[in-house]
Amino acid sequence: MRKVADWASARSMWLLWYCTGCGAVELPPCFTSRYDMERYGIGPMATPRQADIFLITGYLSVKTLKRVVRSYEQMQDPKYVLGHGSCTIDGGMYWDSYATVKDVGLYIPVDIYIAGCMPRPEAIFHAFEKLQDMIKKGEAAGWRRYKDNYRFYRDNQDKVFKRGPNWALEEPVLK
Amino acid sequence: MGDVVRKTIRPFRALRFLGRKPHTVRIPHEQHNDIEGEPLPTGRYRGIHVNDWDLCISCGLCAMACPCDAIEMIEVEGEGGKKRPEVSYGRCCFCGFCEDACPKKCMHLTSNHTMLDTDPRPFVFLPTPGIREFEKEYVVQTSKLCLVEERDGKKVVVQGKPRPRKQ
Amino acid sequence: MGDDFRTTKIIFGPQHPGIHGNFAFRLELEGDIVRRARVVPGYLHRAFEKLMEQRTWMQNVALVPRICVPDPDVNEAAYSMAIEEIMGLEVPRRADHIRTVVLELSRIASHLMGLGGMGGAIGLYTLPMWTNGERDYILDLFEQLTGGRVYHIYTWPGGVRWDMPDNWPRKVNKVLDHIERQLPSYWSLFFESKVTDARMVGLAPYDPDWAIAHGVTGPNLRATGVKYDIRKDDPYAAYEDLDFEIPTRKSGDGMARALVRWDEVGQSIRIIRQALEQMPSGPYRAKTPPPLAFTVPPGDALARIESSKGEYNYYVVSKGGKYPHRVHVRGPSFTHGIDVLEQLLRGYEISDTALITATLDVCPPDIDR
Amino acid sequence: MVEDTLDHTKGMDPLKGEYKPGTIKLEEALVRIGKLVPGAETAVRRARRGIVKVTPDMKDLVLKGLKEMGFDHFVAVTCIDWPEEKRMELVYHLWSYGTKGIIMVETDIDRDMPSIGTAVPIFRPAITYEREIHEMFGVDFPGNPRLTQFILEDWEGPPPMRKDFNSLMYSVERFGLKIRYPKSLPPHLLDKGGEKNG
Repeated sequence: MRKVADWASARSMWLLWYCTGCGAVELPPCFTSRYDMERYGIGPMATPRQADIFLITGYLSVKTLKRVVRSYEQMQDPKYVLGHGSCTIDGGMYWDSYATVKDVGLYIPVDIYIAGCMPRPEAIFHAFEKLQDMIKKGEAAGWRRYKDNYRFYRDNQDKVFKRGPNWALEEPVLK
Repeated sequence: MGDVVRKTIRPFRALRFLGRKPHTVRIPHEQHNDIEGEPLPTGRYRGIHVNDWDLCISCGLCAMACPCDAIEMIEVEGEGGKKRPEVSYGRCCFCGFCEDACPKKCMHLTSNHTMLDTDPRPFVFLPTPGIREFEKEYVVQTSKLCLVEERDGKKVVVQGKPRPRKQ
Repeated sequence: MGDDFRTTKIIFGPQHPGIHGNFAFRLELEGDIVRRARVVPGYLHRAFEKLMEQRTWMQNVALVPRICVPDPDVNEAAYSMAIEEIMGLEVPRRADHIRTVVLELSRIASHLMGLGGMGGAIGLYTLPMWTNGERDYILDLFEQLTGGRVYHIYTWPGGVRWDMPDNWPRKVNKVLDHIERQLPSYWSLFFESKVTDARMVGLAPYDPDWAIAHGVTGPNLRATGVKYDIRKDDPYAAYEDLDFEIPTRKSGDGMARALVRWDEVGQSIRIIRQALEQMPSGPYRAKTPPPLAFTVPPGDALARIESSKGEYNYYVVSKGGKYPHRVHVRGPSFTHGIDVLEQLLRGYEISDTALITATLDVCPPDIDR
Repeated sequence: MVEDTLDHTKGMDPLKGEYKPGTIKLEEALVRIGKLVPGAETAVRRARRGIVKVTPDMKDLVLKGLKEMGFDHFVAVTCIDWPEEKRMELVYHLWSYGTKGIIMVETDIDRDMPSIGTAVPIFRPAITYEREIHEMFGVDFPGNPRLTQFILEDWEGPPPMRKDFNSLMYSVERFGLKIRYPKSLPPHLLDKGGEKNG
């Protein structure tokens, strides 16, 4: 039963439409006619609650990381995270910036890292293929890792941003 | 009357697009070509690094030129005290300044463009000529990269061959 | 809910399909109508200006294109021009012509993406499918010339990094022919559509005086009829030698902004053809110190460039030595995306928010830097 | 709170006529500024680039004078930190569409108590630039109504663009950054204090 579900979910995945960094500029070519992501059964999805893949397109500033964690926690299981670009592995180009986090894997579990600045669409498609393989074999278990090691991820998150009791609704004051 | 006919016929003009070949690149079954049908990426593409250890003089200029602090010169066991550049793809921005700075032109950025893994560790590796094996398929298998690990204060190669066997 | 139970406060973005990039609004609505809009930038803040002070002059060339992702070449060119002015470097004519070609190709790519974004914002998803497909051919050209698809790292102080490959001008002409053939279908798809008329005519208009008082530049200013273009008025690269027109429109509304961009694509094609025809022979870069020993004498310079979104300014201050003292980047979106946008959104429906942002062609990474 | 100046509900006439740029020559504008503000240093840097150096209290007068002469496009205001000389330099860049020239108005303020009157009543676009400088350099602009949180969020350190803030060491402490090849970095950043920047 599990296998059938994995097989089905590997063939119909929704990608969360969140342009977190500069890598997002390679997404329009992927969505549109030249590369056509829908050949893989992958399409963009507006809301995190119905999305399966979270593509971290490049560096995350602390301010974005807060929203990324919030979106990630809203996504339904099973969910997969792709780290797109060098910045997700160890800071990339912005390694000495005070505003960006270095290793995204410390804050949310990343299933596949793609090297490149920025990775070509070919690399993104190879990652999708690999992800489909991993799902079919039941290896893409980042979301389970997040649940099992929640304390670890949560501690790292708390180190870089504040997370009040009502944090999902807290927003900067309008002025 | 003519207006009505024109308006009725107009939507059917879209049918002419049916006869056209779509310009979608069917990755991975199809090679990415430019407008004249030449394969991309070309030799100028800045992709995965290779470094010929027989030519490398361990000058460290590539590490000095790197804007991202991606290159570290490390002393590998069995190289007679010579230092070799170790590239971190967690930092690299593929600018190619290391290639420009290299006095022996042994550091080179190939047109291999795809490298992915589930683990961040293989992204820190020693560029070797072995990466040229993937020249035609453009995808680098991380399991064949040359990785080192520190054991008893010495950097030991734990995976991959630093030099290809001479024929 | 607001205090008076008539207004609703909503958070619009950063994760929202209507927003191009990582960018957010806080809107106060009365029914469907935006009463007050506040832009919340900073999601893409990477502290470029700080990082540039920590890297050498040449290392920064790899950093600057990241400032505006859809139109990266203007950053490299403006940064190089500022350094050349401080050092008193004479750029070879051939390098100037190659720069012009690269800048104009980048402008076409950015405009195609921008027009696609407008199409997406009004629900015409065919347009982004087509324009992004054509844009990809331009990215292929960049890849053959510069070795990178998106970040080219090609223009640098003293000229350009490599010479053109032999067959490259022929390929450029082929791509331009291809785009020119496609343009009529875009026209009938987008500008002849009734939906476009209904959504974009009369959308968020402004007059020239208001635009200048609020610092509007580029195509957004030309949409009000002010015939002003840095390429003509403060010329750089090879634009002085080339013959082109500045397209303007009168009405200053969303449609005018789209039409000015549309006309600019045609003009850019014309400029590239001329630049390739008149391409002088000779060296493609001036003699400069090697990258690791690159020093710039004390001084400051301001370089200005007309990008696809507006006016780019690089103010570079040098104290002498290997590192810049200060590099200030003035991007067009910093004005368009915050103060101007907040005021233009007032009185429009929430569904127009994404469209107004798209017609102004706001580029979030350039706001946050 | 600044009231928004454009109200679409009332309607605006976009076709109300041609914009008329000022046509004064750059050199003449500089001479006039020299007469208007005694003590102002003026110079022409190169074609289309002029410089005026004034004291902070004369800044408003110069900006107003230049605006009347047709320099009505406010390009930007740049803040430059000079820690050794204990000053901060503000450069206002003004462009005239008729003259086709840019004039940079430079003025120095004290680094320990950085404060200068706002330029918003004269040039509206200054509102965003001053907001950024307030956040990044800690300069106060009395009179600017929007000096609120802008780009940074939950920021507790010193204003980050100042020279004495060390971004590299901050990353090491906060994000666990590992420096790979210290030899390639600017040496002054590797000092623990990171006191001064070369």
